[in-house]
Amino acid sequence: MTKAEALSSERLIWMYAQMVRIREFEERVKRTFTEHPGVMRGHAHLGDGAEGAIVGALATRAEHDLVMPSYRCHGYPLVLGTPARNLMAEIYGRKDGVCGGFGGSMHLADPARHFPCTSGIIAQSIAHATGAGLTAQVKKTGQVVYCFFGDGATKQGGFYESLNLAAIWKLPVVYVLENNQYQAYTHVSLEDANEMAGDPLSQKAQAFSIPGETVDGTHVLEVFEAVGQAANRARDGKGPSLVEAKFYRLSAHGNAITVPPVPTQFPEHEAVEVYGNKAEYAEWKSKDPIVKFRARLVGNGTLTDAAAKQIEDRVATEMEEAVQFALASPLPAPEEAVKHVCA
Amino acid sequence: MTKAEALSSERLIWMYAQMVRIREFEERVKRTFTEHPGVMRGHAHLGDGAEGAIVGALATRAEHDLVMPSYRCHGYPLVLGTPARNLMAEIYGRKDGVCGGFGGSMHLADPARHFPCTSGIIAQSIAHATGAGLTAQVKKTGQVVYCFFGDGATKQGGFYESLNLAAIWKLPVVYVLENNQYQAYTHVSLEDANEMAGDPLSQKAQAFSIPGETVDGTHVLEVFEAVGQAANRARDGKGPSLVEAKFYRLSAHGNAITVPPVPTQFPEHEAVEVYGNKAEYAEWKSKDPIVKFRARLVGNGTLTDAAAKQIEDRVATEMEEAVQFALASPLPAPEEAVKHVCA
Amino acid sequence: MAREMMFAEAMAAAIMEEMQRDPNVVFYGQNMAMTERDPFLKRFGKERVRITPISETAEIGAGVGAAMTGLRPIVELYMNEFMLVAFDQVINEAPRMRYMSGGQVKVPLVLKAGFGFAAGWAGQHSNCLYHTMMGIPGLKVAIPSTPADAKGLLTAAIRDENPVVYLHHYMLMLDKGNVPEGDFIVPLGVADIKRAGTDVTIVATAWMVKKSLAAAEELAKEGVSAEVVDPRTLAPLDVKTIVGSVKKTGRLVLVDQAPRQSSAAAVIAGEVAEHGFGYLKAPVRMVTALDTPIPYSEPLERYVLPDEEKIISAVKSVMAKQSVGV
Amino acid sequence: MAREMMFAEAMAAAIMEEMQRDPNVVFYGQNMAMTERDPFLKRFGKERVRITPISETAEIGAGVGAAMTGLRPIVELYMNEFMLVAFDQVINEAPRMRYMSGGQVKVPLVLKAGFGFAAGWAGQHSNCLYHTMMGIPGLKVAIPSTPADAKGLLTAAIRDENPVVYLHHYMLMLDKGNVPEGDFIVPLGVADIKRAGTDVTIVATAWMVKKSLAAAEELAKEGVSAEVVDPRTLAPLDVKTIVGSVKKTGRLVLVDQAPRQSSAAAVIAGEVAEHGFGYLKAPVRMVTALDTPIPYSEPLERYVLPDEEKIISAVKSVMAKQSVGV
Ligand SMILES: Cc1ncc(C[n+]2csc(CCOP(=O)(O)OP(=O)(O)O)c2C)c(N)n1
Ligand SMILES: Cc1ncc(C[n+]2csc(CCOP(=O)(O)OP(=O)(O)O)c2C)c(N)n1
Ligand SMILES: [Mg+2]
Ligand SMILES: [Mg+2]
Repeated sequence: MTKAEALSSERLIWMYAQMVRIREFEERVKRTFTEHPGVMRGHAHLGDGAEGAIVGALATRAEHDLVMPSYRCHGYPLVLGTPARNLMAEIYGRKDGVCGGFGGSMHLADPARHFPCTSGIIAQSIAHATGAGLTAQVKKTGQVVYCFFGDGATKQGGFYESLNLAAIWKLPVVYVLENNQYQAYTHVSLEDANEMAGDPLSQKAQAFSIPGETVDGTHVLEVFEAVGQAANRARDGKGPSLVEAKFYRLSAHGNAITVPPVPTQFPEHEAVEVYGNKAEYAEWKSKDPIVKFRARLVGNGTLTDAAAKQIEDRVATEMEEAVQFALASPLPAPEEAVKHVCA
Repeated sequence: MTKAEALSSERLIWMYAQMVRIREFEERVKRTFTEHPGVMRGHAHLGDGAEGAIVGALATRAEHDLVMPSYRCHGYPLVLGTPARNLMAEIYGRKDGVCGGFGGSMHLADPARHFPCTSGIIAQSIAHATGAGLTAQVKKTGQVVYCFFGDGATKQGGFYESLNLAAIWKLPVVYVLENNQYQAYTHVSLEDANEMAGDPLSQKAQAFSIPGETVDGTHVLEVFEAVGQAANRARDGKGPSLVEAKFYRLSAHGNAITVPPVPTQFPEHEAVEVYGNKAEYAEWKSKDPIVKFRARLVGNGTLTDAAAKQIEDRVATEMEEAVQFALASPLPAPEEAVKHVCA
Repeated sequence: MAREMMFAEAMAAAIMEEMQRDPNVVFYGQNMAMTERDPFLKRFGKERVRITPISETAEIGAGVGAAMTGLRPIVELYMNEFMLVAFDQVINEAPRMRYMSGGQVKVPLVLKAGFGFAAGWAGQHSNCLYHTMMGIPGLKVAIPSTPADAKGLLTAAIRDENPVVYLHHYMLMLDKGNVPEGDFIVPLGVADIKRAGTDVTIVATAWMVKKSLAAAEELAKEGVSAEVVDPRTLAPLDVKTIVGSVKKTGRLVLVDQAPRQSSAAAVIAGEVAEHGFGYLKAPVRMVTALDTPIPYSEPLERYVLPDEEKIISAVKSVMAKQSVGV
Repeated sequence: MAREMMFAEAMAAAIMEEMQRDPNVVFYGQNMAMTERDPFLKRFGKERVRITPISETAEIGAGVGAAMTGLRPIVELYMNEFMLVAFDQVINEAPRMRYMSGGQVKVPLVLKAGFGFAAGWAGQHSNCLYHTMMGIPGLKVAIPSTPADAKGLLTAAIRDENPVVYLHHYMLMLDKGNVPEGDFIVPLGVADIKRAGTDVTIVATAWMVKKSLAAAEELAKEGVSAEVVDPRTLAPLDVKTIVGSVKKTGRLVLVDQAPRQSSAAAVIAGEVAEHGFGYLKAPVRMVTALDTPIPYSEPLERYVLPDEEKIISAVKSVMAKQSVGV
């Protein structure tokens, strides 16, 4: 089933709730920088704006399918069922974090929920996902691997090598290119030859003669349909596809890079902070995937305003609880650090 | 001037002579394995079969243009004017070699003749050539860089990264993909997704929205026209192009890999030696670019049989002299080895 | 004439001055020079100052090719880990070209990268990878610990005719110090005695120099006089100065932020075991990171890294040995 | 039960037996298993035995991903240099995943590569790059010197739950030796004394073990009894056995085919400087390649590499020191 029209109200509402959960989770991570200064270390990257791509894609998933994004990874495990509190605790560096405080924001993991581990080095996890596809194929598990990565990552050699390998071996992988218009501070028009020529980035699929499609990533159901088709193709043994979801990251790339003891902070989006281009930001902000989907669901009667509000409130409570849980969770004991080096 | 019809007889004859020189040089390298056992060390790769691609491309070159191939590099400097004897001496590991015996077959260099240095690691020299294009652009030298590499190299990430960089910066580089059907023992149909789908490898250019064209690499004038156009484009500041020349390597990938003291040898072509496919080999052998070009030139009266024979004899003498020179050249003094580490 | 500036400013000054001096110097990397306000872009223009895609193999490889053909590129790489996706270019291309060509080409290339960011960047962004680049013939590695060295070494690196990896420690970026103005070079291959002492030699680089100096102050209070030697470049390595110091003090502690067997400390200890053995009154001691990847959470991260306390206790342990017995 | 076989056969036997034993073991790489005659392909089929494109990042990275999700890949890489284009996967992905996930995933992956081909392969194909992979927490490095170790270590590597780089020396491929049949493991992290002796310890790996043993025979004729220790794995490094030998002999010569400061020898010397100092009667001596890339021409190549003669003269020089003075 890949047709959006065939989705039940229940499923649509579930999708909406997941989008709201991602957004609220990211808001709470962002607020940590001011509400609980000193808690956040390193580099945290938020997925607000990507909710349509993440949920649209993952809504096509079968229970055992694998999900392998890169360092901007908070949203996916939320959808897979990892408790928000354990994710938050990880980002806060606590003992109750999903990785016991060893991984942090860039390296969330919950393999039991089909979310192995992520990489912070650009495009490297695309190769890992390709290998997960190999496992599925060799062991005939019927799994599809959902591989997410950014527009910037398509400039890294490993992306191309992986797609070729998946294509020649017909691996069951869906490559979801999250084109959020920026790699850190660099607009895609400054670094991508397709974009410069006015062509879609999904055209890169032609280098491997596999399907490549570009969809509106602010429209969760468009993503759902395109990724659903690609997933079916993968499940049918026909190999990989590239789906480009075009949307906009609504927060800055990540917290500002500071040298201790200067505390970490979360800046404005680069469009505003670096380029002073408020118009660009405002335009995309008006296409907020959550606002759009809510309007649609309320508009067609799937959801009442009150029901939507109820979801939002429930999510707010869930995330508040997650923050409190994380704050209350102890830091790991220092000596723990020597564990987990080898299996 | 990029039209083959506009080429003077003199120039056509020069092209033919260069092709014959490459072939004879490679034949002599190959014969070394039996005629002078023990002389050849390491791994030598021959360019026989590629003469149409090499000479067709280099005939479009302006005097100051740079030439940057990879480890299969004997042919190019011959065309650029590096004396055959110094190239042969290098391959023989002698003091009078172009690199004094430091480089060997895979690392010929003659920067004074616009042939900087090659790399033996797949696709890495594609990035070097791209950087040479940067030099030409920044220093406004008007140079075009001719970058040669194999079909196998298009499976390496650095190839894609380089083409994107050249495309967004509009670097004056012509990327000549020598599709000789094999990467070592692997037929291109076993490792390239375009090929598997029945598409040309030049389609990879679409990943960067640059021109990509496939031509018959056994037809020197077809290569001349396509590369000439690409070079003009580069010279006009319009950026890089990808030209795929399809032909067949007529010798094995390289000498058999042996462990000393087992002497090195030169095996049959993989089609025969590994796959037992004599038909494939015979078919391509019948398209020998030199035989084809000779027939054409003799056919249209540019060259008489006698004149062709004269060229061939002159070349045979030249290469015999090169072998004798190399054999007579002393080995470098051991203590020389510590030179040239740093500038 | 010197001026107080931050480490980061000192690096910028070196690049600025060298670009001014030599039109062949170009400077490029990811996420730099994005707007017209960028001082480099303003001064040197879009040809010489460029923003690159996330393509380290092409970035560094193009640097090698550009350097072979007449430019002097400085490639901004941000973190030493990001070189790994292009590591062939770093250790098997840039430093080999000159030799393989029999001395015909040269590769004046600077690869600039930060490292060691012990601030919660976790397993893949906080590493000290210099050991992978040591001992590669043809490749130089600079690793400053002060703003003055930052400028002097970077200037030397840009003027050098060979590939130089220039590694700056992220935890030092805001440190201030006096930096000579104008032409100022710290030659590659010359160690610096950051603090003179007589009882024990401490060899350390980058952030660890700072920690070692702090430890030395503490030790002074207890009557132990520590000499702190900063090699400043790990390739070439100034073994002579290090052994000279050991000759004077008879004791050696090596402090390194990397795990023990991937540290510069181990290599230096090896050199001293050969060239300074006769001067040693006690076994050398290495104070390094524990053998773990870098964990995210602060108490874990702190636990695995060397600190003042660990340095002090190592120094005390070598001071306790009065003879060669162990 | 043992059978005489060549080094290359011993490796093939290990892979064959482990693939037979465990259906999760897969084996892939470039230019292998091309025809139906291939014994691995014949026995295990196209799913488990695959030919790959020249895409090391995808090959190794897919290995990491496959290992995390239930396979046990063996990736054939041919030459250690070819890992460099994908080096992030080798040292910053494979060994980090388990730790970053807080122990949740494991990465049972074998990266098999030859090295050190001192036969005219010149600057980019003859290197010994093991030092770049030493001391990386979570990464193991095996480096056999005999056919028996080749099989035993490879079997151990395939069964290990962690990423293991398995390095085989090209100059040893045709060497013959007795190899135990069936289940035979050489545990990772256990050095082997290849020749017992009392006067001097020689530590060497791979091809250098052979050269050191030959040198030891020569030395024996002159009354010098050399003990030759082969670490067999460089990570984990069996410092205990090495120091134990030094305790017995009081003298240490390290032989390494890599240039000095990128050698395993330097790291081992550093360990002994800390843990075996009190046993040393003379400075350690390193016999390594000279500080040059590997040249093509035979006399040049021979000149820069360690050989029997250099080993013998190093041993004699440490034997000449009767006390700790230098
Ligand atoms: C090999 C490598 N180079 C550089 C970086 C630094 N870096 C971290 S995130 C990032 C931007 C990635 O952009 P994109 O792929 O579009 O993903 P997004 O952050 O937009 O989700 C960069 C350059 C890195 N992590 N790895
Ligand atoms: C990164 C890397 N991987 C593997 C090799 C081994 N290798 C040497 S030549 C070659 C085949 C290259 O084929 P192709 O690019 O088609 O060029 P051709 O030899 O056909 O001219 C391979 C795989 C290498 N040199 N570098
Ligand atoms: Mg992006
Ligand atoms: Mg080929």
